[in-house]
Amino acid sequence: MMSKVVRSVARLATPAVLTFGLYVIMHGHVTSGGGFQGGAVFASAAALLLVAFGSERVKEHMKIPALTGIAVSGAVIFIGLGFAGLATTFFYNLFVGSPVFGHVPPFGPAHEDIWTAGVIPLMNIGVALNVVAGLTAIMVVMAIASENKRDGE
Amino acid sequence: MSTIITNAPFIAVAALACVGIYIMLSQRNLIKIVMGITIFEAAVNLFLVSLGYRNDGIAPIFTNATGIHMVLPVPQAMTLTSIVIGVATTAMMLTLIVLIYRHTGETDAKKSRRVKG
Amino acid sequence: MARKVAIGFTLVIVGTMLFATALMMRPFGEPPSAMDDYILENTQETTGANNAVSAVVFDWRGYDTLGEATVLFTAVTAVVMLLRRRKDEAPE
Amino acid sequence: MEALITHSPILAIAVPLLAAFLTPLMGRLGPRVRDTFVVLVLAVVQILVIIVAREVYANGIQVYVLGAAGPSLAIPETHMVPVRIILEVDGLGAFLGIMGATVALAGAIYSISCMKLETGQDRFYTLMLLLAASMIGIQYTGDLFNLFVFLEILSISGAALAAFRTRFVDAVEGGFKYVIVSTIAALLVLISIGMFYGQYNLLNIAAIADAMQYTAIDKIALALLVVALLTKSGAVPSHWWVPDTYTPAAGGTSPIIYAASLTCLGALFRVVFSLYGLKLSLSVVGWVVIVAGLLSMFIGVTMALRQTDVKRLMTYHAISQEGYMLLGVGVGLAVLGNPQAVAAYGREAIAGGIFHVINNAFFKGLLLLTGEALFFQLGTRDLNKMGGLGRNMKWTCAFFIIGALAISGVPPFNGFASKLMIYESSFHLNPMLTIIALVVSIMTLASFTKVFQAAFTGPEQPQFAAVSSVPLSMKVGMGILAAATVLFSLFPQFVVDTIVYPATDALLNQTGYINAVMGGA
Repeated sequence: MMSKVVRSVARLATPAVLTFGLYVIMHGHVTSGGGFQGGAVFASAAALLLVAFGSERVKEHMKIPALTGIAVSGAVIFIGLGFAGLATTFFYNLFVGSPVFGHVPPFGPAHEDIWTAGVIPLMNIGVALNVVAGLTAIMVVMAIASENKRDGE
Repeated sequence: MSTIITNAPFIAVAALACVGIYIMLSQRNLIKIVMGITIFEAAVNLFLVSLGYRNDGIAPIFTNATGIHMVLPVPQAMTLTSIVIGVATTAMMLTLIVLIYRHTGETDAKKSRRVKG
Repeated sequence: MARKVAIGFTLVIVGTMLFATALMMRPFGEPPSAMDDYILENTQETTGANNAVSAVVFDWRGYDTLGEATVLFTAVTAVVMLLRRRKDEAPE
Repeated sequence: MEALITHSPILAIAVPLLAAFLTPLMGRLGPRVRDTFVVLVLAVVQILVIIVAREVYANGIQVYVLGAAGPSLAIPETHMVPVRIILEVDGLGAFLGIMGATVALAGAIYSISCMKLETGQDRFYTLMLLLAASMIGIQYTGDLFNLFVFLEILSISGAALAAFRTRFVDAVEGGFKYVIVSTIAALLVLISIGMFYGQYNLLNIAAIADAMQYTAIDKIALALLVVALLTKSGAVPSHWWVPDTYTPAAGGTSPIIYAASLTCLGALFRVVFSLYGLKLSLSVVGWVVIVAGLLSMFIGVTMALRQTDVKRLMTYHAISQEGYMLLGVGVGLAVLGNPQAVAAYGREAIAGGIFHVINNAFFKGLLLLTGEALFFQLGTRDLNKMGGLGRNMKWTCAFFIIGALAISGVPPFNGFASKLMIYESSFHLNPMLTIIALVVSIMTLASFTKVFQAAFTGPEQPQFAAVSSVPLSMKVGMGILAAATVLFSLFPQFVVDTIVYPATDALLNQTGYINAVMGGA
């Protein structure tokens, strides 16, 4: 647990970080970014909280089974979208031209249109869940492991 | 001589890789070995992403783009993949170091790694 | 001493290879681009995405990304498994 | 049915991946559900792999383009090179796929009762499925970068499984060595991928092989790839991690990790034969492989003679047997440019080497499992403390005898069949090679006789008088591999003709590999 200043700043910064992460994830197919990058931004909020509040408090809110569940669901969404294209080929982008994210921009510079790219935005969400939960789980587990060690010394 | 200037990014990659390899081989501390590997990894990522640069190219994103002369997108995707894989392997290596430290109380390769066979 | 010689030897060999590659590689900034040009030209039509990198990551080479997500999943599983609380350790 | 055959290459990889993601959830339903699930999935994978193999042997190389509008649309219209990731299964890929799936199935069944008392089993089985998927993924892929990605899945899951029993310090250190070696090897592979990409702007193996100029950079890339993949497969210059990693590997995982190393050997063959092929300076590369093989054979077996830890002894034999594979394939490689020599003995040499790969996966895997069974029952791997176990552990003893006779190349076992092919063909290149191989084989037999005497015969040790036979699932796991060994021993000629020679011909026929993707005659 760090000083009150650090904790207050962490409290203030976390919502901003999370919002930005969400933006990066959801706009991955139109502007630079994507599930991995946004997920990493999201997980950095967890790192901030871990540093500011210490693993003792954070691990009460971030349980490993729950995080595993989120990571699994993200991975399953991703591979499930791959399986969904199996009527044509595995990983076929079946939503291009469909009502879901189906707009097809003409070649060349385009205006920002969220409603494009078929399965890519959905895959971004799946990957983001996987990355967020995965990185957070790694950080929490490692923090707990190193605290136990300190107690034992 | 002119190759050295035009290919300066590749030479920087080679230099960085040599630094990483030197650290990897010369250090005894397990954490420092991992640092060496991470530097080597950074060199490889730099190599991949520099392979995709096209003179005066812009980022390969069509949204509000100013032209269509773009750098190559595939190296960027490969670098992204390689960075994520790097995070995964680093986490794995550090975890095993934590466990070795729990057993031996050492992160020194010479003392903790028993030589057998 | 033998160790230092071995390190120097390895470093010289690998260093020569890498620097030679750097010098012999085609000039920086002028890549051959048959495959990437195809991707840039067809990304919007085939995948509908404006971001060519995202399109490569999730469509043209989506299977690699599945592998990448799997690597991360593997690492998470491995880390959580290895740092599990053992039976013989007292619970908190 | 038609659709299943078309999509079977990707299903053989994607099904175990999906199952691996679901295993943690299955674990919440109880251990019985999870174990059944894992074994069922691996059985399904086995069936899929056999479907793929049948299709490959009947109709030639299978190509599957991921994400394209059709599975066989390798090259987009109006374009010259492949853009998407392509799975390309040839004889070798199908053959090693069968090997990986069989060993994984046996290891998983073996683990059920072997790991019953351990914590963290949900994740253990998850990683086992991931390891199985990555082995098949490496064999089936036709894309270099994809090979790198699956190599990393293999490394991380393999290291975690090796380190699974974290209460033992040697397990943790074995896992650490494995992950360090694998990471460095994978980075070398990645650099060479960058070299190819920078020159040809291609990532597909067949397309690079087609465009290959064999420039100086390509030679450097070859050196890096050969070093990296030899390291991963555990041949001699970098064999030091092998015993430390296999010895402490928990439950049924040591044969799977061994099969993973053999998979990397398969990737090496793929690089040398399909990517470079006749463009190589053949005799140099061939002799490099032969010398690595001879050194592995000799150093492996001499180190094994000194061991008292039963599993460690077996892992040194694993190194030594890998030497035979390299010797066989190296002899074939050295004469690859000479069609008469290839027809006379080169083809047989490569076939012998490849046949030895699958034989080893089975009987070496069997031996590693018997070693683990001894450890499971006795709590020690020290041969000096064992004795007279033949009475109480009859099944383990029988399985050990099968494995030991097969690995020593005693007729009529399959180890003899593959070694004979290597002896006969290497004799044509240089008789010295054959003599060394024979000597190593005799030393192997001597070493396993020693183990047999120390563990199974002799006076019964009082502290192990109450030792009982191993649980059923462990017997079944060992039984699968023993049955495979016996089957291959009974019909060696049939096996060689139906699966080994197609794999050999797939390696020799580089043009076929290229044309399957690039089209053309």
